[in-house]
Amino acid sequence: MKKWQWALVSLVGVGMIVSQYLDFIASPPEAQMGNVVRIMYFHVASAVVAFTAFGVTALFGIIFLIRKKWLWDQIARGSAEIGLVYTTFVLISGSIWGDAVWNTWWTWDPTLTTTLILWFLYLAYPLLRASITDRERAAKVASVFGFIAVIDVPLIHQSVTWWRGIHPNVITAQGFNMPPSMVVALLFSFVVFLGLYAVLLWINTQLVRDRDTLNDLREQARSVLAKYDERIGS
Amino acid sequence: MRFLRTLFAMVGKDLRIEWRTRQLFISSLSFALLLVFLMGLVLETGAALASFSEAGLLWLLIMMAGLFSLNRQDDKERYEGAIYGAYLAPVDRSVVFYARVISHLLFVLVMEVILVPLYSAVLGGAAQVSWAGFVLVLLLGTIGFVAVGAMLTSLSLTSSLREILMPLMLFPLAVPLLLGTVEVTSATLTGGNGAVIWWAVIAAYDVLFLVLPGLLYDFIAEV
Amino acid sequence: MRFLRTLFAMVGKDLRIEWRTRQLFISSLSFALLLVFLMGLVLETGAALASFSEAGLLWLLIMMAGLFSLNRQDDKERYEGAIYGAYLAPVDRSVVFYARVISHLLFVLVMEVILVPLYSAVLGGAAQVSWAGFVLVLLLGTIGFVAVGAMLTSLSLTSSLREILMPLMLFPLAVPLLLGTVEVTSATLTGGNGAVIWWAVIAAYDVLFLVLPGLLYDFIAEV
Amino acid sequence: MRALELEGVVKALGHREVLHGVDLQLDAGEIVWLAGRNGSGKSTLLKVAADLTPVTRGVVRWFGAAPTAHLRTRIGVLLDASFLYGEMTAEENLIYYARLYGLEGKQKRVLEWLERFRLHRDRGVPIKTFSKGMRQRLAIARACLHEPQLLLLDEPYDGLDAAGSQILTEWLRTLQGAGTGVLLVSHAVAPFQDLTYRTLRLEQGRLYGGGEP
Amino acid sequence: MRALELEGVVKALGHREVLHGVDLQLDAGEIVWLAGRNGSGKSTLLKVAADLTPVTRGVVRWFGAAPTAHLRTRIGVLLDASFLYGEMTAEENLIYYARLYGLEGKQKRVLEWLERFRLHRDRGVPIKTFSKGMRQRLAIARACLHEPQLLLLDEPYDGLDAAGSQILTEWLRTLQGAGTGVLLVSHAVAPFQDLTYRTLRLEQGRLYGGGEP
Ligand code: HEM
Ligand SMILES: Nc1ncnc2c1ncn2[C@@H]1O[C@H](COP(=O)(O)OP(=O)(O)OP(=O)(O)O)[C@@H](O)[C@H]1O
Ligand SMILES: Nc1ncnc2c1ncn2[C@@H]1O[C@H](COP(=O)(O)OP(=O)(O)OP(=O)(O)O)[C@@H](O)[C@H]1O
Ligand SMILES: [Mg+2]
Ligand SMILES: [Mg+2]
Repeated sequence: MKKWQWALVSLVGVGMIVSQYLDFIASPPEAQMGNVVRIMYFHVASAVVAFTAFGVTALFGIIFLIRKKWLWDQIARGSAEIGLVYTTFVLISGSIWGDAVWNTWWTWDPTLTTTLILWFLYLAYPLLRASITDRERAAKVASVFGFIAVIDVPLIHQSVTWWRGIHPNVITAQGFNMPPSMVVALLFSFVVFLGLYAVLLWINTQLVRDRDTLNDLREQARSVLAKYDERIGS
Repeated sequence: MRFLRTLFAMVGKDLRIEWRTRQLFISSLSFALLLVFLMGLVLETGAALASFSEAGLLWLLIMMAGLFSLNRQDDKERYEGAIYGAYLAPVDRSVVFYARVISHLLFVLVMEVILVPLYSAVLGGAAQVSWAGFVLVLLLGTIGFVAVGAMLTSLSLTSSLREILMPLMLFPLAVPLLLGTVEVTSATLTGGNGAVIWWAVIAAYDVLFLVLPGLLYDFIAEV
Repeated sequence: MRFLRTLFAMVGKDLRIEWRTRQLFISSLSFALLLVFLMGLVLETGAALASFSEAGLLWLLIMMAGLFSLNRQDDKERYEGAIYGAYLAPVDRSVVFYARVISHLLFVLVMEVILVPLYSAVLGGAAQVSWAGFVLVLLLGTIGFVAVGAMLTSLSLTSSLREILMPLMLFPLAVPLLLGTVEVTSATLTGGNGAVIWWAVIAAYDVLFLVLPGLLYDFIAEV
Repeated sequence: MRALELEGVVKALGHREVLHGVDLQLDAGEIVWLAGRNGSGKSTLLKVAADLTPVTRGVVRWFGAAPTAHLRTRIGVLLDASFLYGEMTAEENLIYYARLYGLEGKQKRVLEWLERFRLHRDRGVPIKTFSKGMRQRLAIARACLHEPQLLLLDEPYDGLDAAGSQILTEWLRTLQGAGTGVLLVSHAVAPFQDLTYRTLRLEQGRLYGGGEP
Repeated sequence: MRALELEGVVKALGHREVLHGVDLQLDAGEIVWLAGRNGSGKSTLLKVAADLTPVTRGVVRWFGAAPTAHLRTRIGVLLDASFLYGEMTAEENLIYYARLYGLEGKQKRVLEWLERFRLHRDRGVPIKTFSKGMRQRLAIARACLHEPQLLLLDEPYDGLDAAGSQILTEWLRTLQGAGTGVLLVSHAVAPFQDLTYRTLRLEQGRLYGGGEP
């Protein structure tokens, strides 16, 4: 790793520790929910990461369609995997939270429903890819699919306003409906989570790329051997 | 002109094959009917369903049956690579998408004509239905659903898991549509006409998924 | 001996392909999960289902997901006529049937291990389940269903009516079995163990459809 | 006139680069026999030339221009798969393709083709009952129906009996006279030996035998 | 010894009688080339002889007896379809068939076959990516793996390049020496010209050229 990469990783690490302090000690318990509210910092920040990840997937998918460079596709692929993981986090943390305050861990609230859809869509994404043998076509198809699937993200965000459900909506155009120390903790967790996402994306893209390179090399070795065979044979 | 002529040729071909074998139709319909029957059986509804559940199950059924036949129809194109023959036609390749939408729409609509009355007979409890709204939402909902499905079959054409991935992609993508149609249908079943916002969602779906694939088709049509 | 060896070879082959394309399993499973959620969505059950309906929907789900994967597994054999390769093996051809039952059974059982808990979490309302009975009926019911399905895929393998035959025959043939399993499952969900007569129906199904196709296979296996 | 031109065509399938920079020129009225070992990439080359799969790098030109929908009227393609519908009869299949190409006098032309390949007696049965050779005959008819000016054929002689091969060779001769360029992939040479053709060899994804006419 | 015997075999497909009473004898160590026009019923004859489809009337005998499961160890069949699994690799496919036949020393024998047909470099890729000729090579290996004493081949040379054809012909020669009877359907004669064989013609479902050896 280069120096700046070490720096970034360390920064995120320190940020995470600070963030724990803000989440669990510096910010106050909520009036009705009490300490349970602290799930929010993880819950909402995970949602932000998931949305960002899918945005990145869609974006780099489109870039790949226009400029056929494998790196763009590899970024899209790497990002989708992270997004799936973080959507799972949102679902789990939301369920835990819901169990505490709604007395049920799942209802068919629009926000919850659309989030679940998002999870299914990005579960299908790698499956679709893996089931197409032709690499280039797989990349194209996944790009188009990623582009269509990302429509669900604004849908989730708007679901709160369009269809009244029971899922809270505290971040509005008017600002945050909460005490300033909570806002600070929340915003800080956004920054830290996005930093973590950046690191993860970087590592994962590397991984995806190495896998591709490995396969390339394997093929090259095979073709060298085949050529050798042919010379021996004739 | 040439586009339309090709479109008609393709739809005509689908109808001809369908008419020849009637196979797809019979199997999809029987599949749907059996589902109706089984649902009636397991839900043990002497008690009528809530109008929302009634509408919801109806749409689930339509989608399941539609999906089943979409998969099958697609097989026919893949047998001996006939779809590539269509790609050789001297028109924009999106014609394949539109032909698929039309054939499939016809197919599902005819199925609904038989399925819906039967469904209401077995599971329905609605007394005063506003028919115009009901039929309209059935039509628009089906269009949206078929369009999404046709787009996805094109996408997953070369996927070895096509058949099973279809529902996995189709249902999530169609859920907002499903929610809309179910809300509206449920309203029409009790004599209302549904909220404007839901009609808007349905209409938006129809337009979006009829236009978008046409534009994106060149990216996905290549073999 | 040779029969068993061939049986293992065939099941091994199925598992290998399955393992290679794990995606099939994952997608079938997600399909089933999706259905659970869709049903939850349209049935809007804050209120828990009656235990009979709960059991019924569960079995419908298992059958749907099973049917999808059965079809898909079958496709694999028909691609390049691989099934005829199996018919060339120097053992009684019924081995093909039994291999199919075993592979498919494994597949569906593994799916159930994941599906059933999730289903109960989303739609279940049962408090005191008699577990032994529940697991046993799940196992026996699945065996019966898989056996019927495997017989029908063999029957209709070369029939151009295959697509019609499958749903048209599978569901009616499976209805008595379904009734039995639903009755028993529903009983186990409320702590009971179900009537003996239903257990007998299920057992009879299992035996009948495991033995009969084995005997009749030579009549139906011919290409 | 140049019917087909490939310039530096690279095509990767999966992680394997199947074609490593192929240059090929095919003139009107010329028949090029493309030979090569199994797995050397001939079929892939044909698919690329037919614009049925995109190049990874490089350029394909039909009649001097980039492939467009409109130019597809002028090319005919026969690949490994027949592109036919098993449930339709021979006649219906051809009429369908005639419609796709917007041909005039469909009925007559289709019958002509069926007769040419001695399929007219079987024109009324769904082709899924056809034998291998009969299907191949019909597939050739399908590819040639609109009398293309550029014809791409992947092992057209496979499955054909002596009579069928002769019919095909005659037809190729006619086409050549009419100025059609033909790119012919085949392992058998015997059936078209007495045509005038130029030979190219594809070896490990590279073309040998002179790209220039 | 008589490897294969058909006696008055009639076979109807749908409403069409494809074979009208075929008598055929094939001795051990003999190669019979079965020729005939497209659609004359050669493939159907082979399927009947392989006991993959029942006769409508008439009798099929393998080594003098009615076909039984046990006798299937001694026959090898190659039809139009390859009988292979696209998702499995070349090696896995062959090993699977070796298991079905209960062969000893599977691994070694499979590798031998892959090397014989120059497929060993590609033995690790799922065969759905194989080219036509590569798949045909593998299908032949599949049919011959257990060194059958009666071999039924439907157009085995289709799709094979010169090298592949030569390998096959060599193998047929070896088999002949070892006393295997081969029934060979093919439209091409060139590849096996220098073998000793007897010719039969199927015409409109009837066999000509002398049913007796
Ligand atoms: C499984 C259940 C849940 C899921 C799937 C879920 C999902 C989400 C998603 C996707 C977001 C981001 C929305 C956006 O930014 O537009 C979000 C935000 C949020 N969630 Fe949840 N959530 C769940 C349960 C809960 C519960 C039980 C609570 C607390 C009562 C909660 C409180 C919040 C808050 C306060 C926000 C930020 C609100 C805003 O963006 O205005 N969530 N949730
Ligand atoms: N999806 C894929 N992934 C990897 N390799 C592939 C894929 N598809 C094809 N190939 C490889 O590409 C090569 C070229 O195949 P192609 O079908 O073009 O050969 P060909 O020259 O037509 O051979 P044949 O004479 O056997 O028909 C083969 O080696 C094949 O294994
Ligand atoms: N199901 C069916 N119904 C009616 N006719 C059929 C059916 N299947 C095959 N046929 C006919 O049987 C005849 C023989 O077919 P077969 O495949 O045996 O021919 P073949 O000699 O192998 O020809 P080729 O040289 O083209 O491979 C053909 O005329 C075909 O049309
Ligand atoms: Mg080829
Ligand atoms: Mg034949």
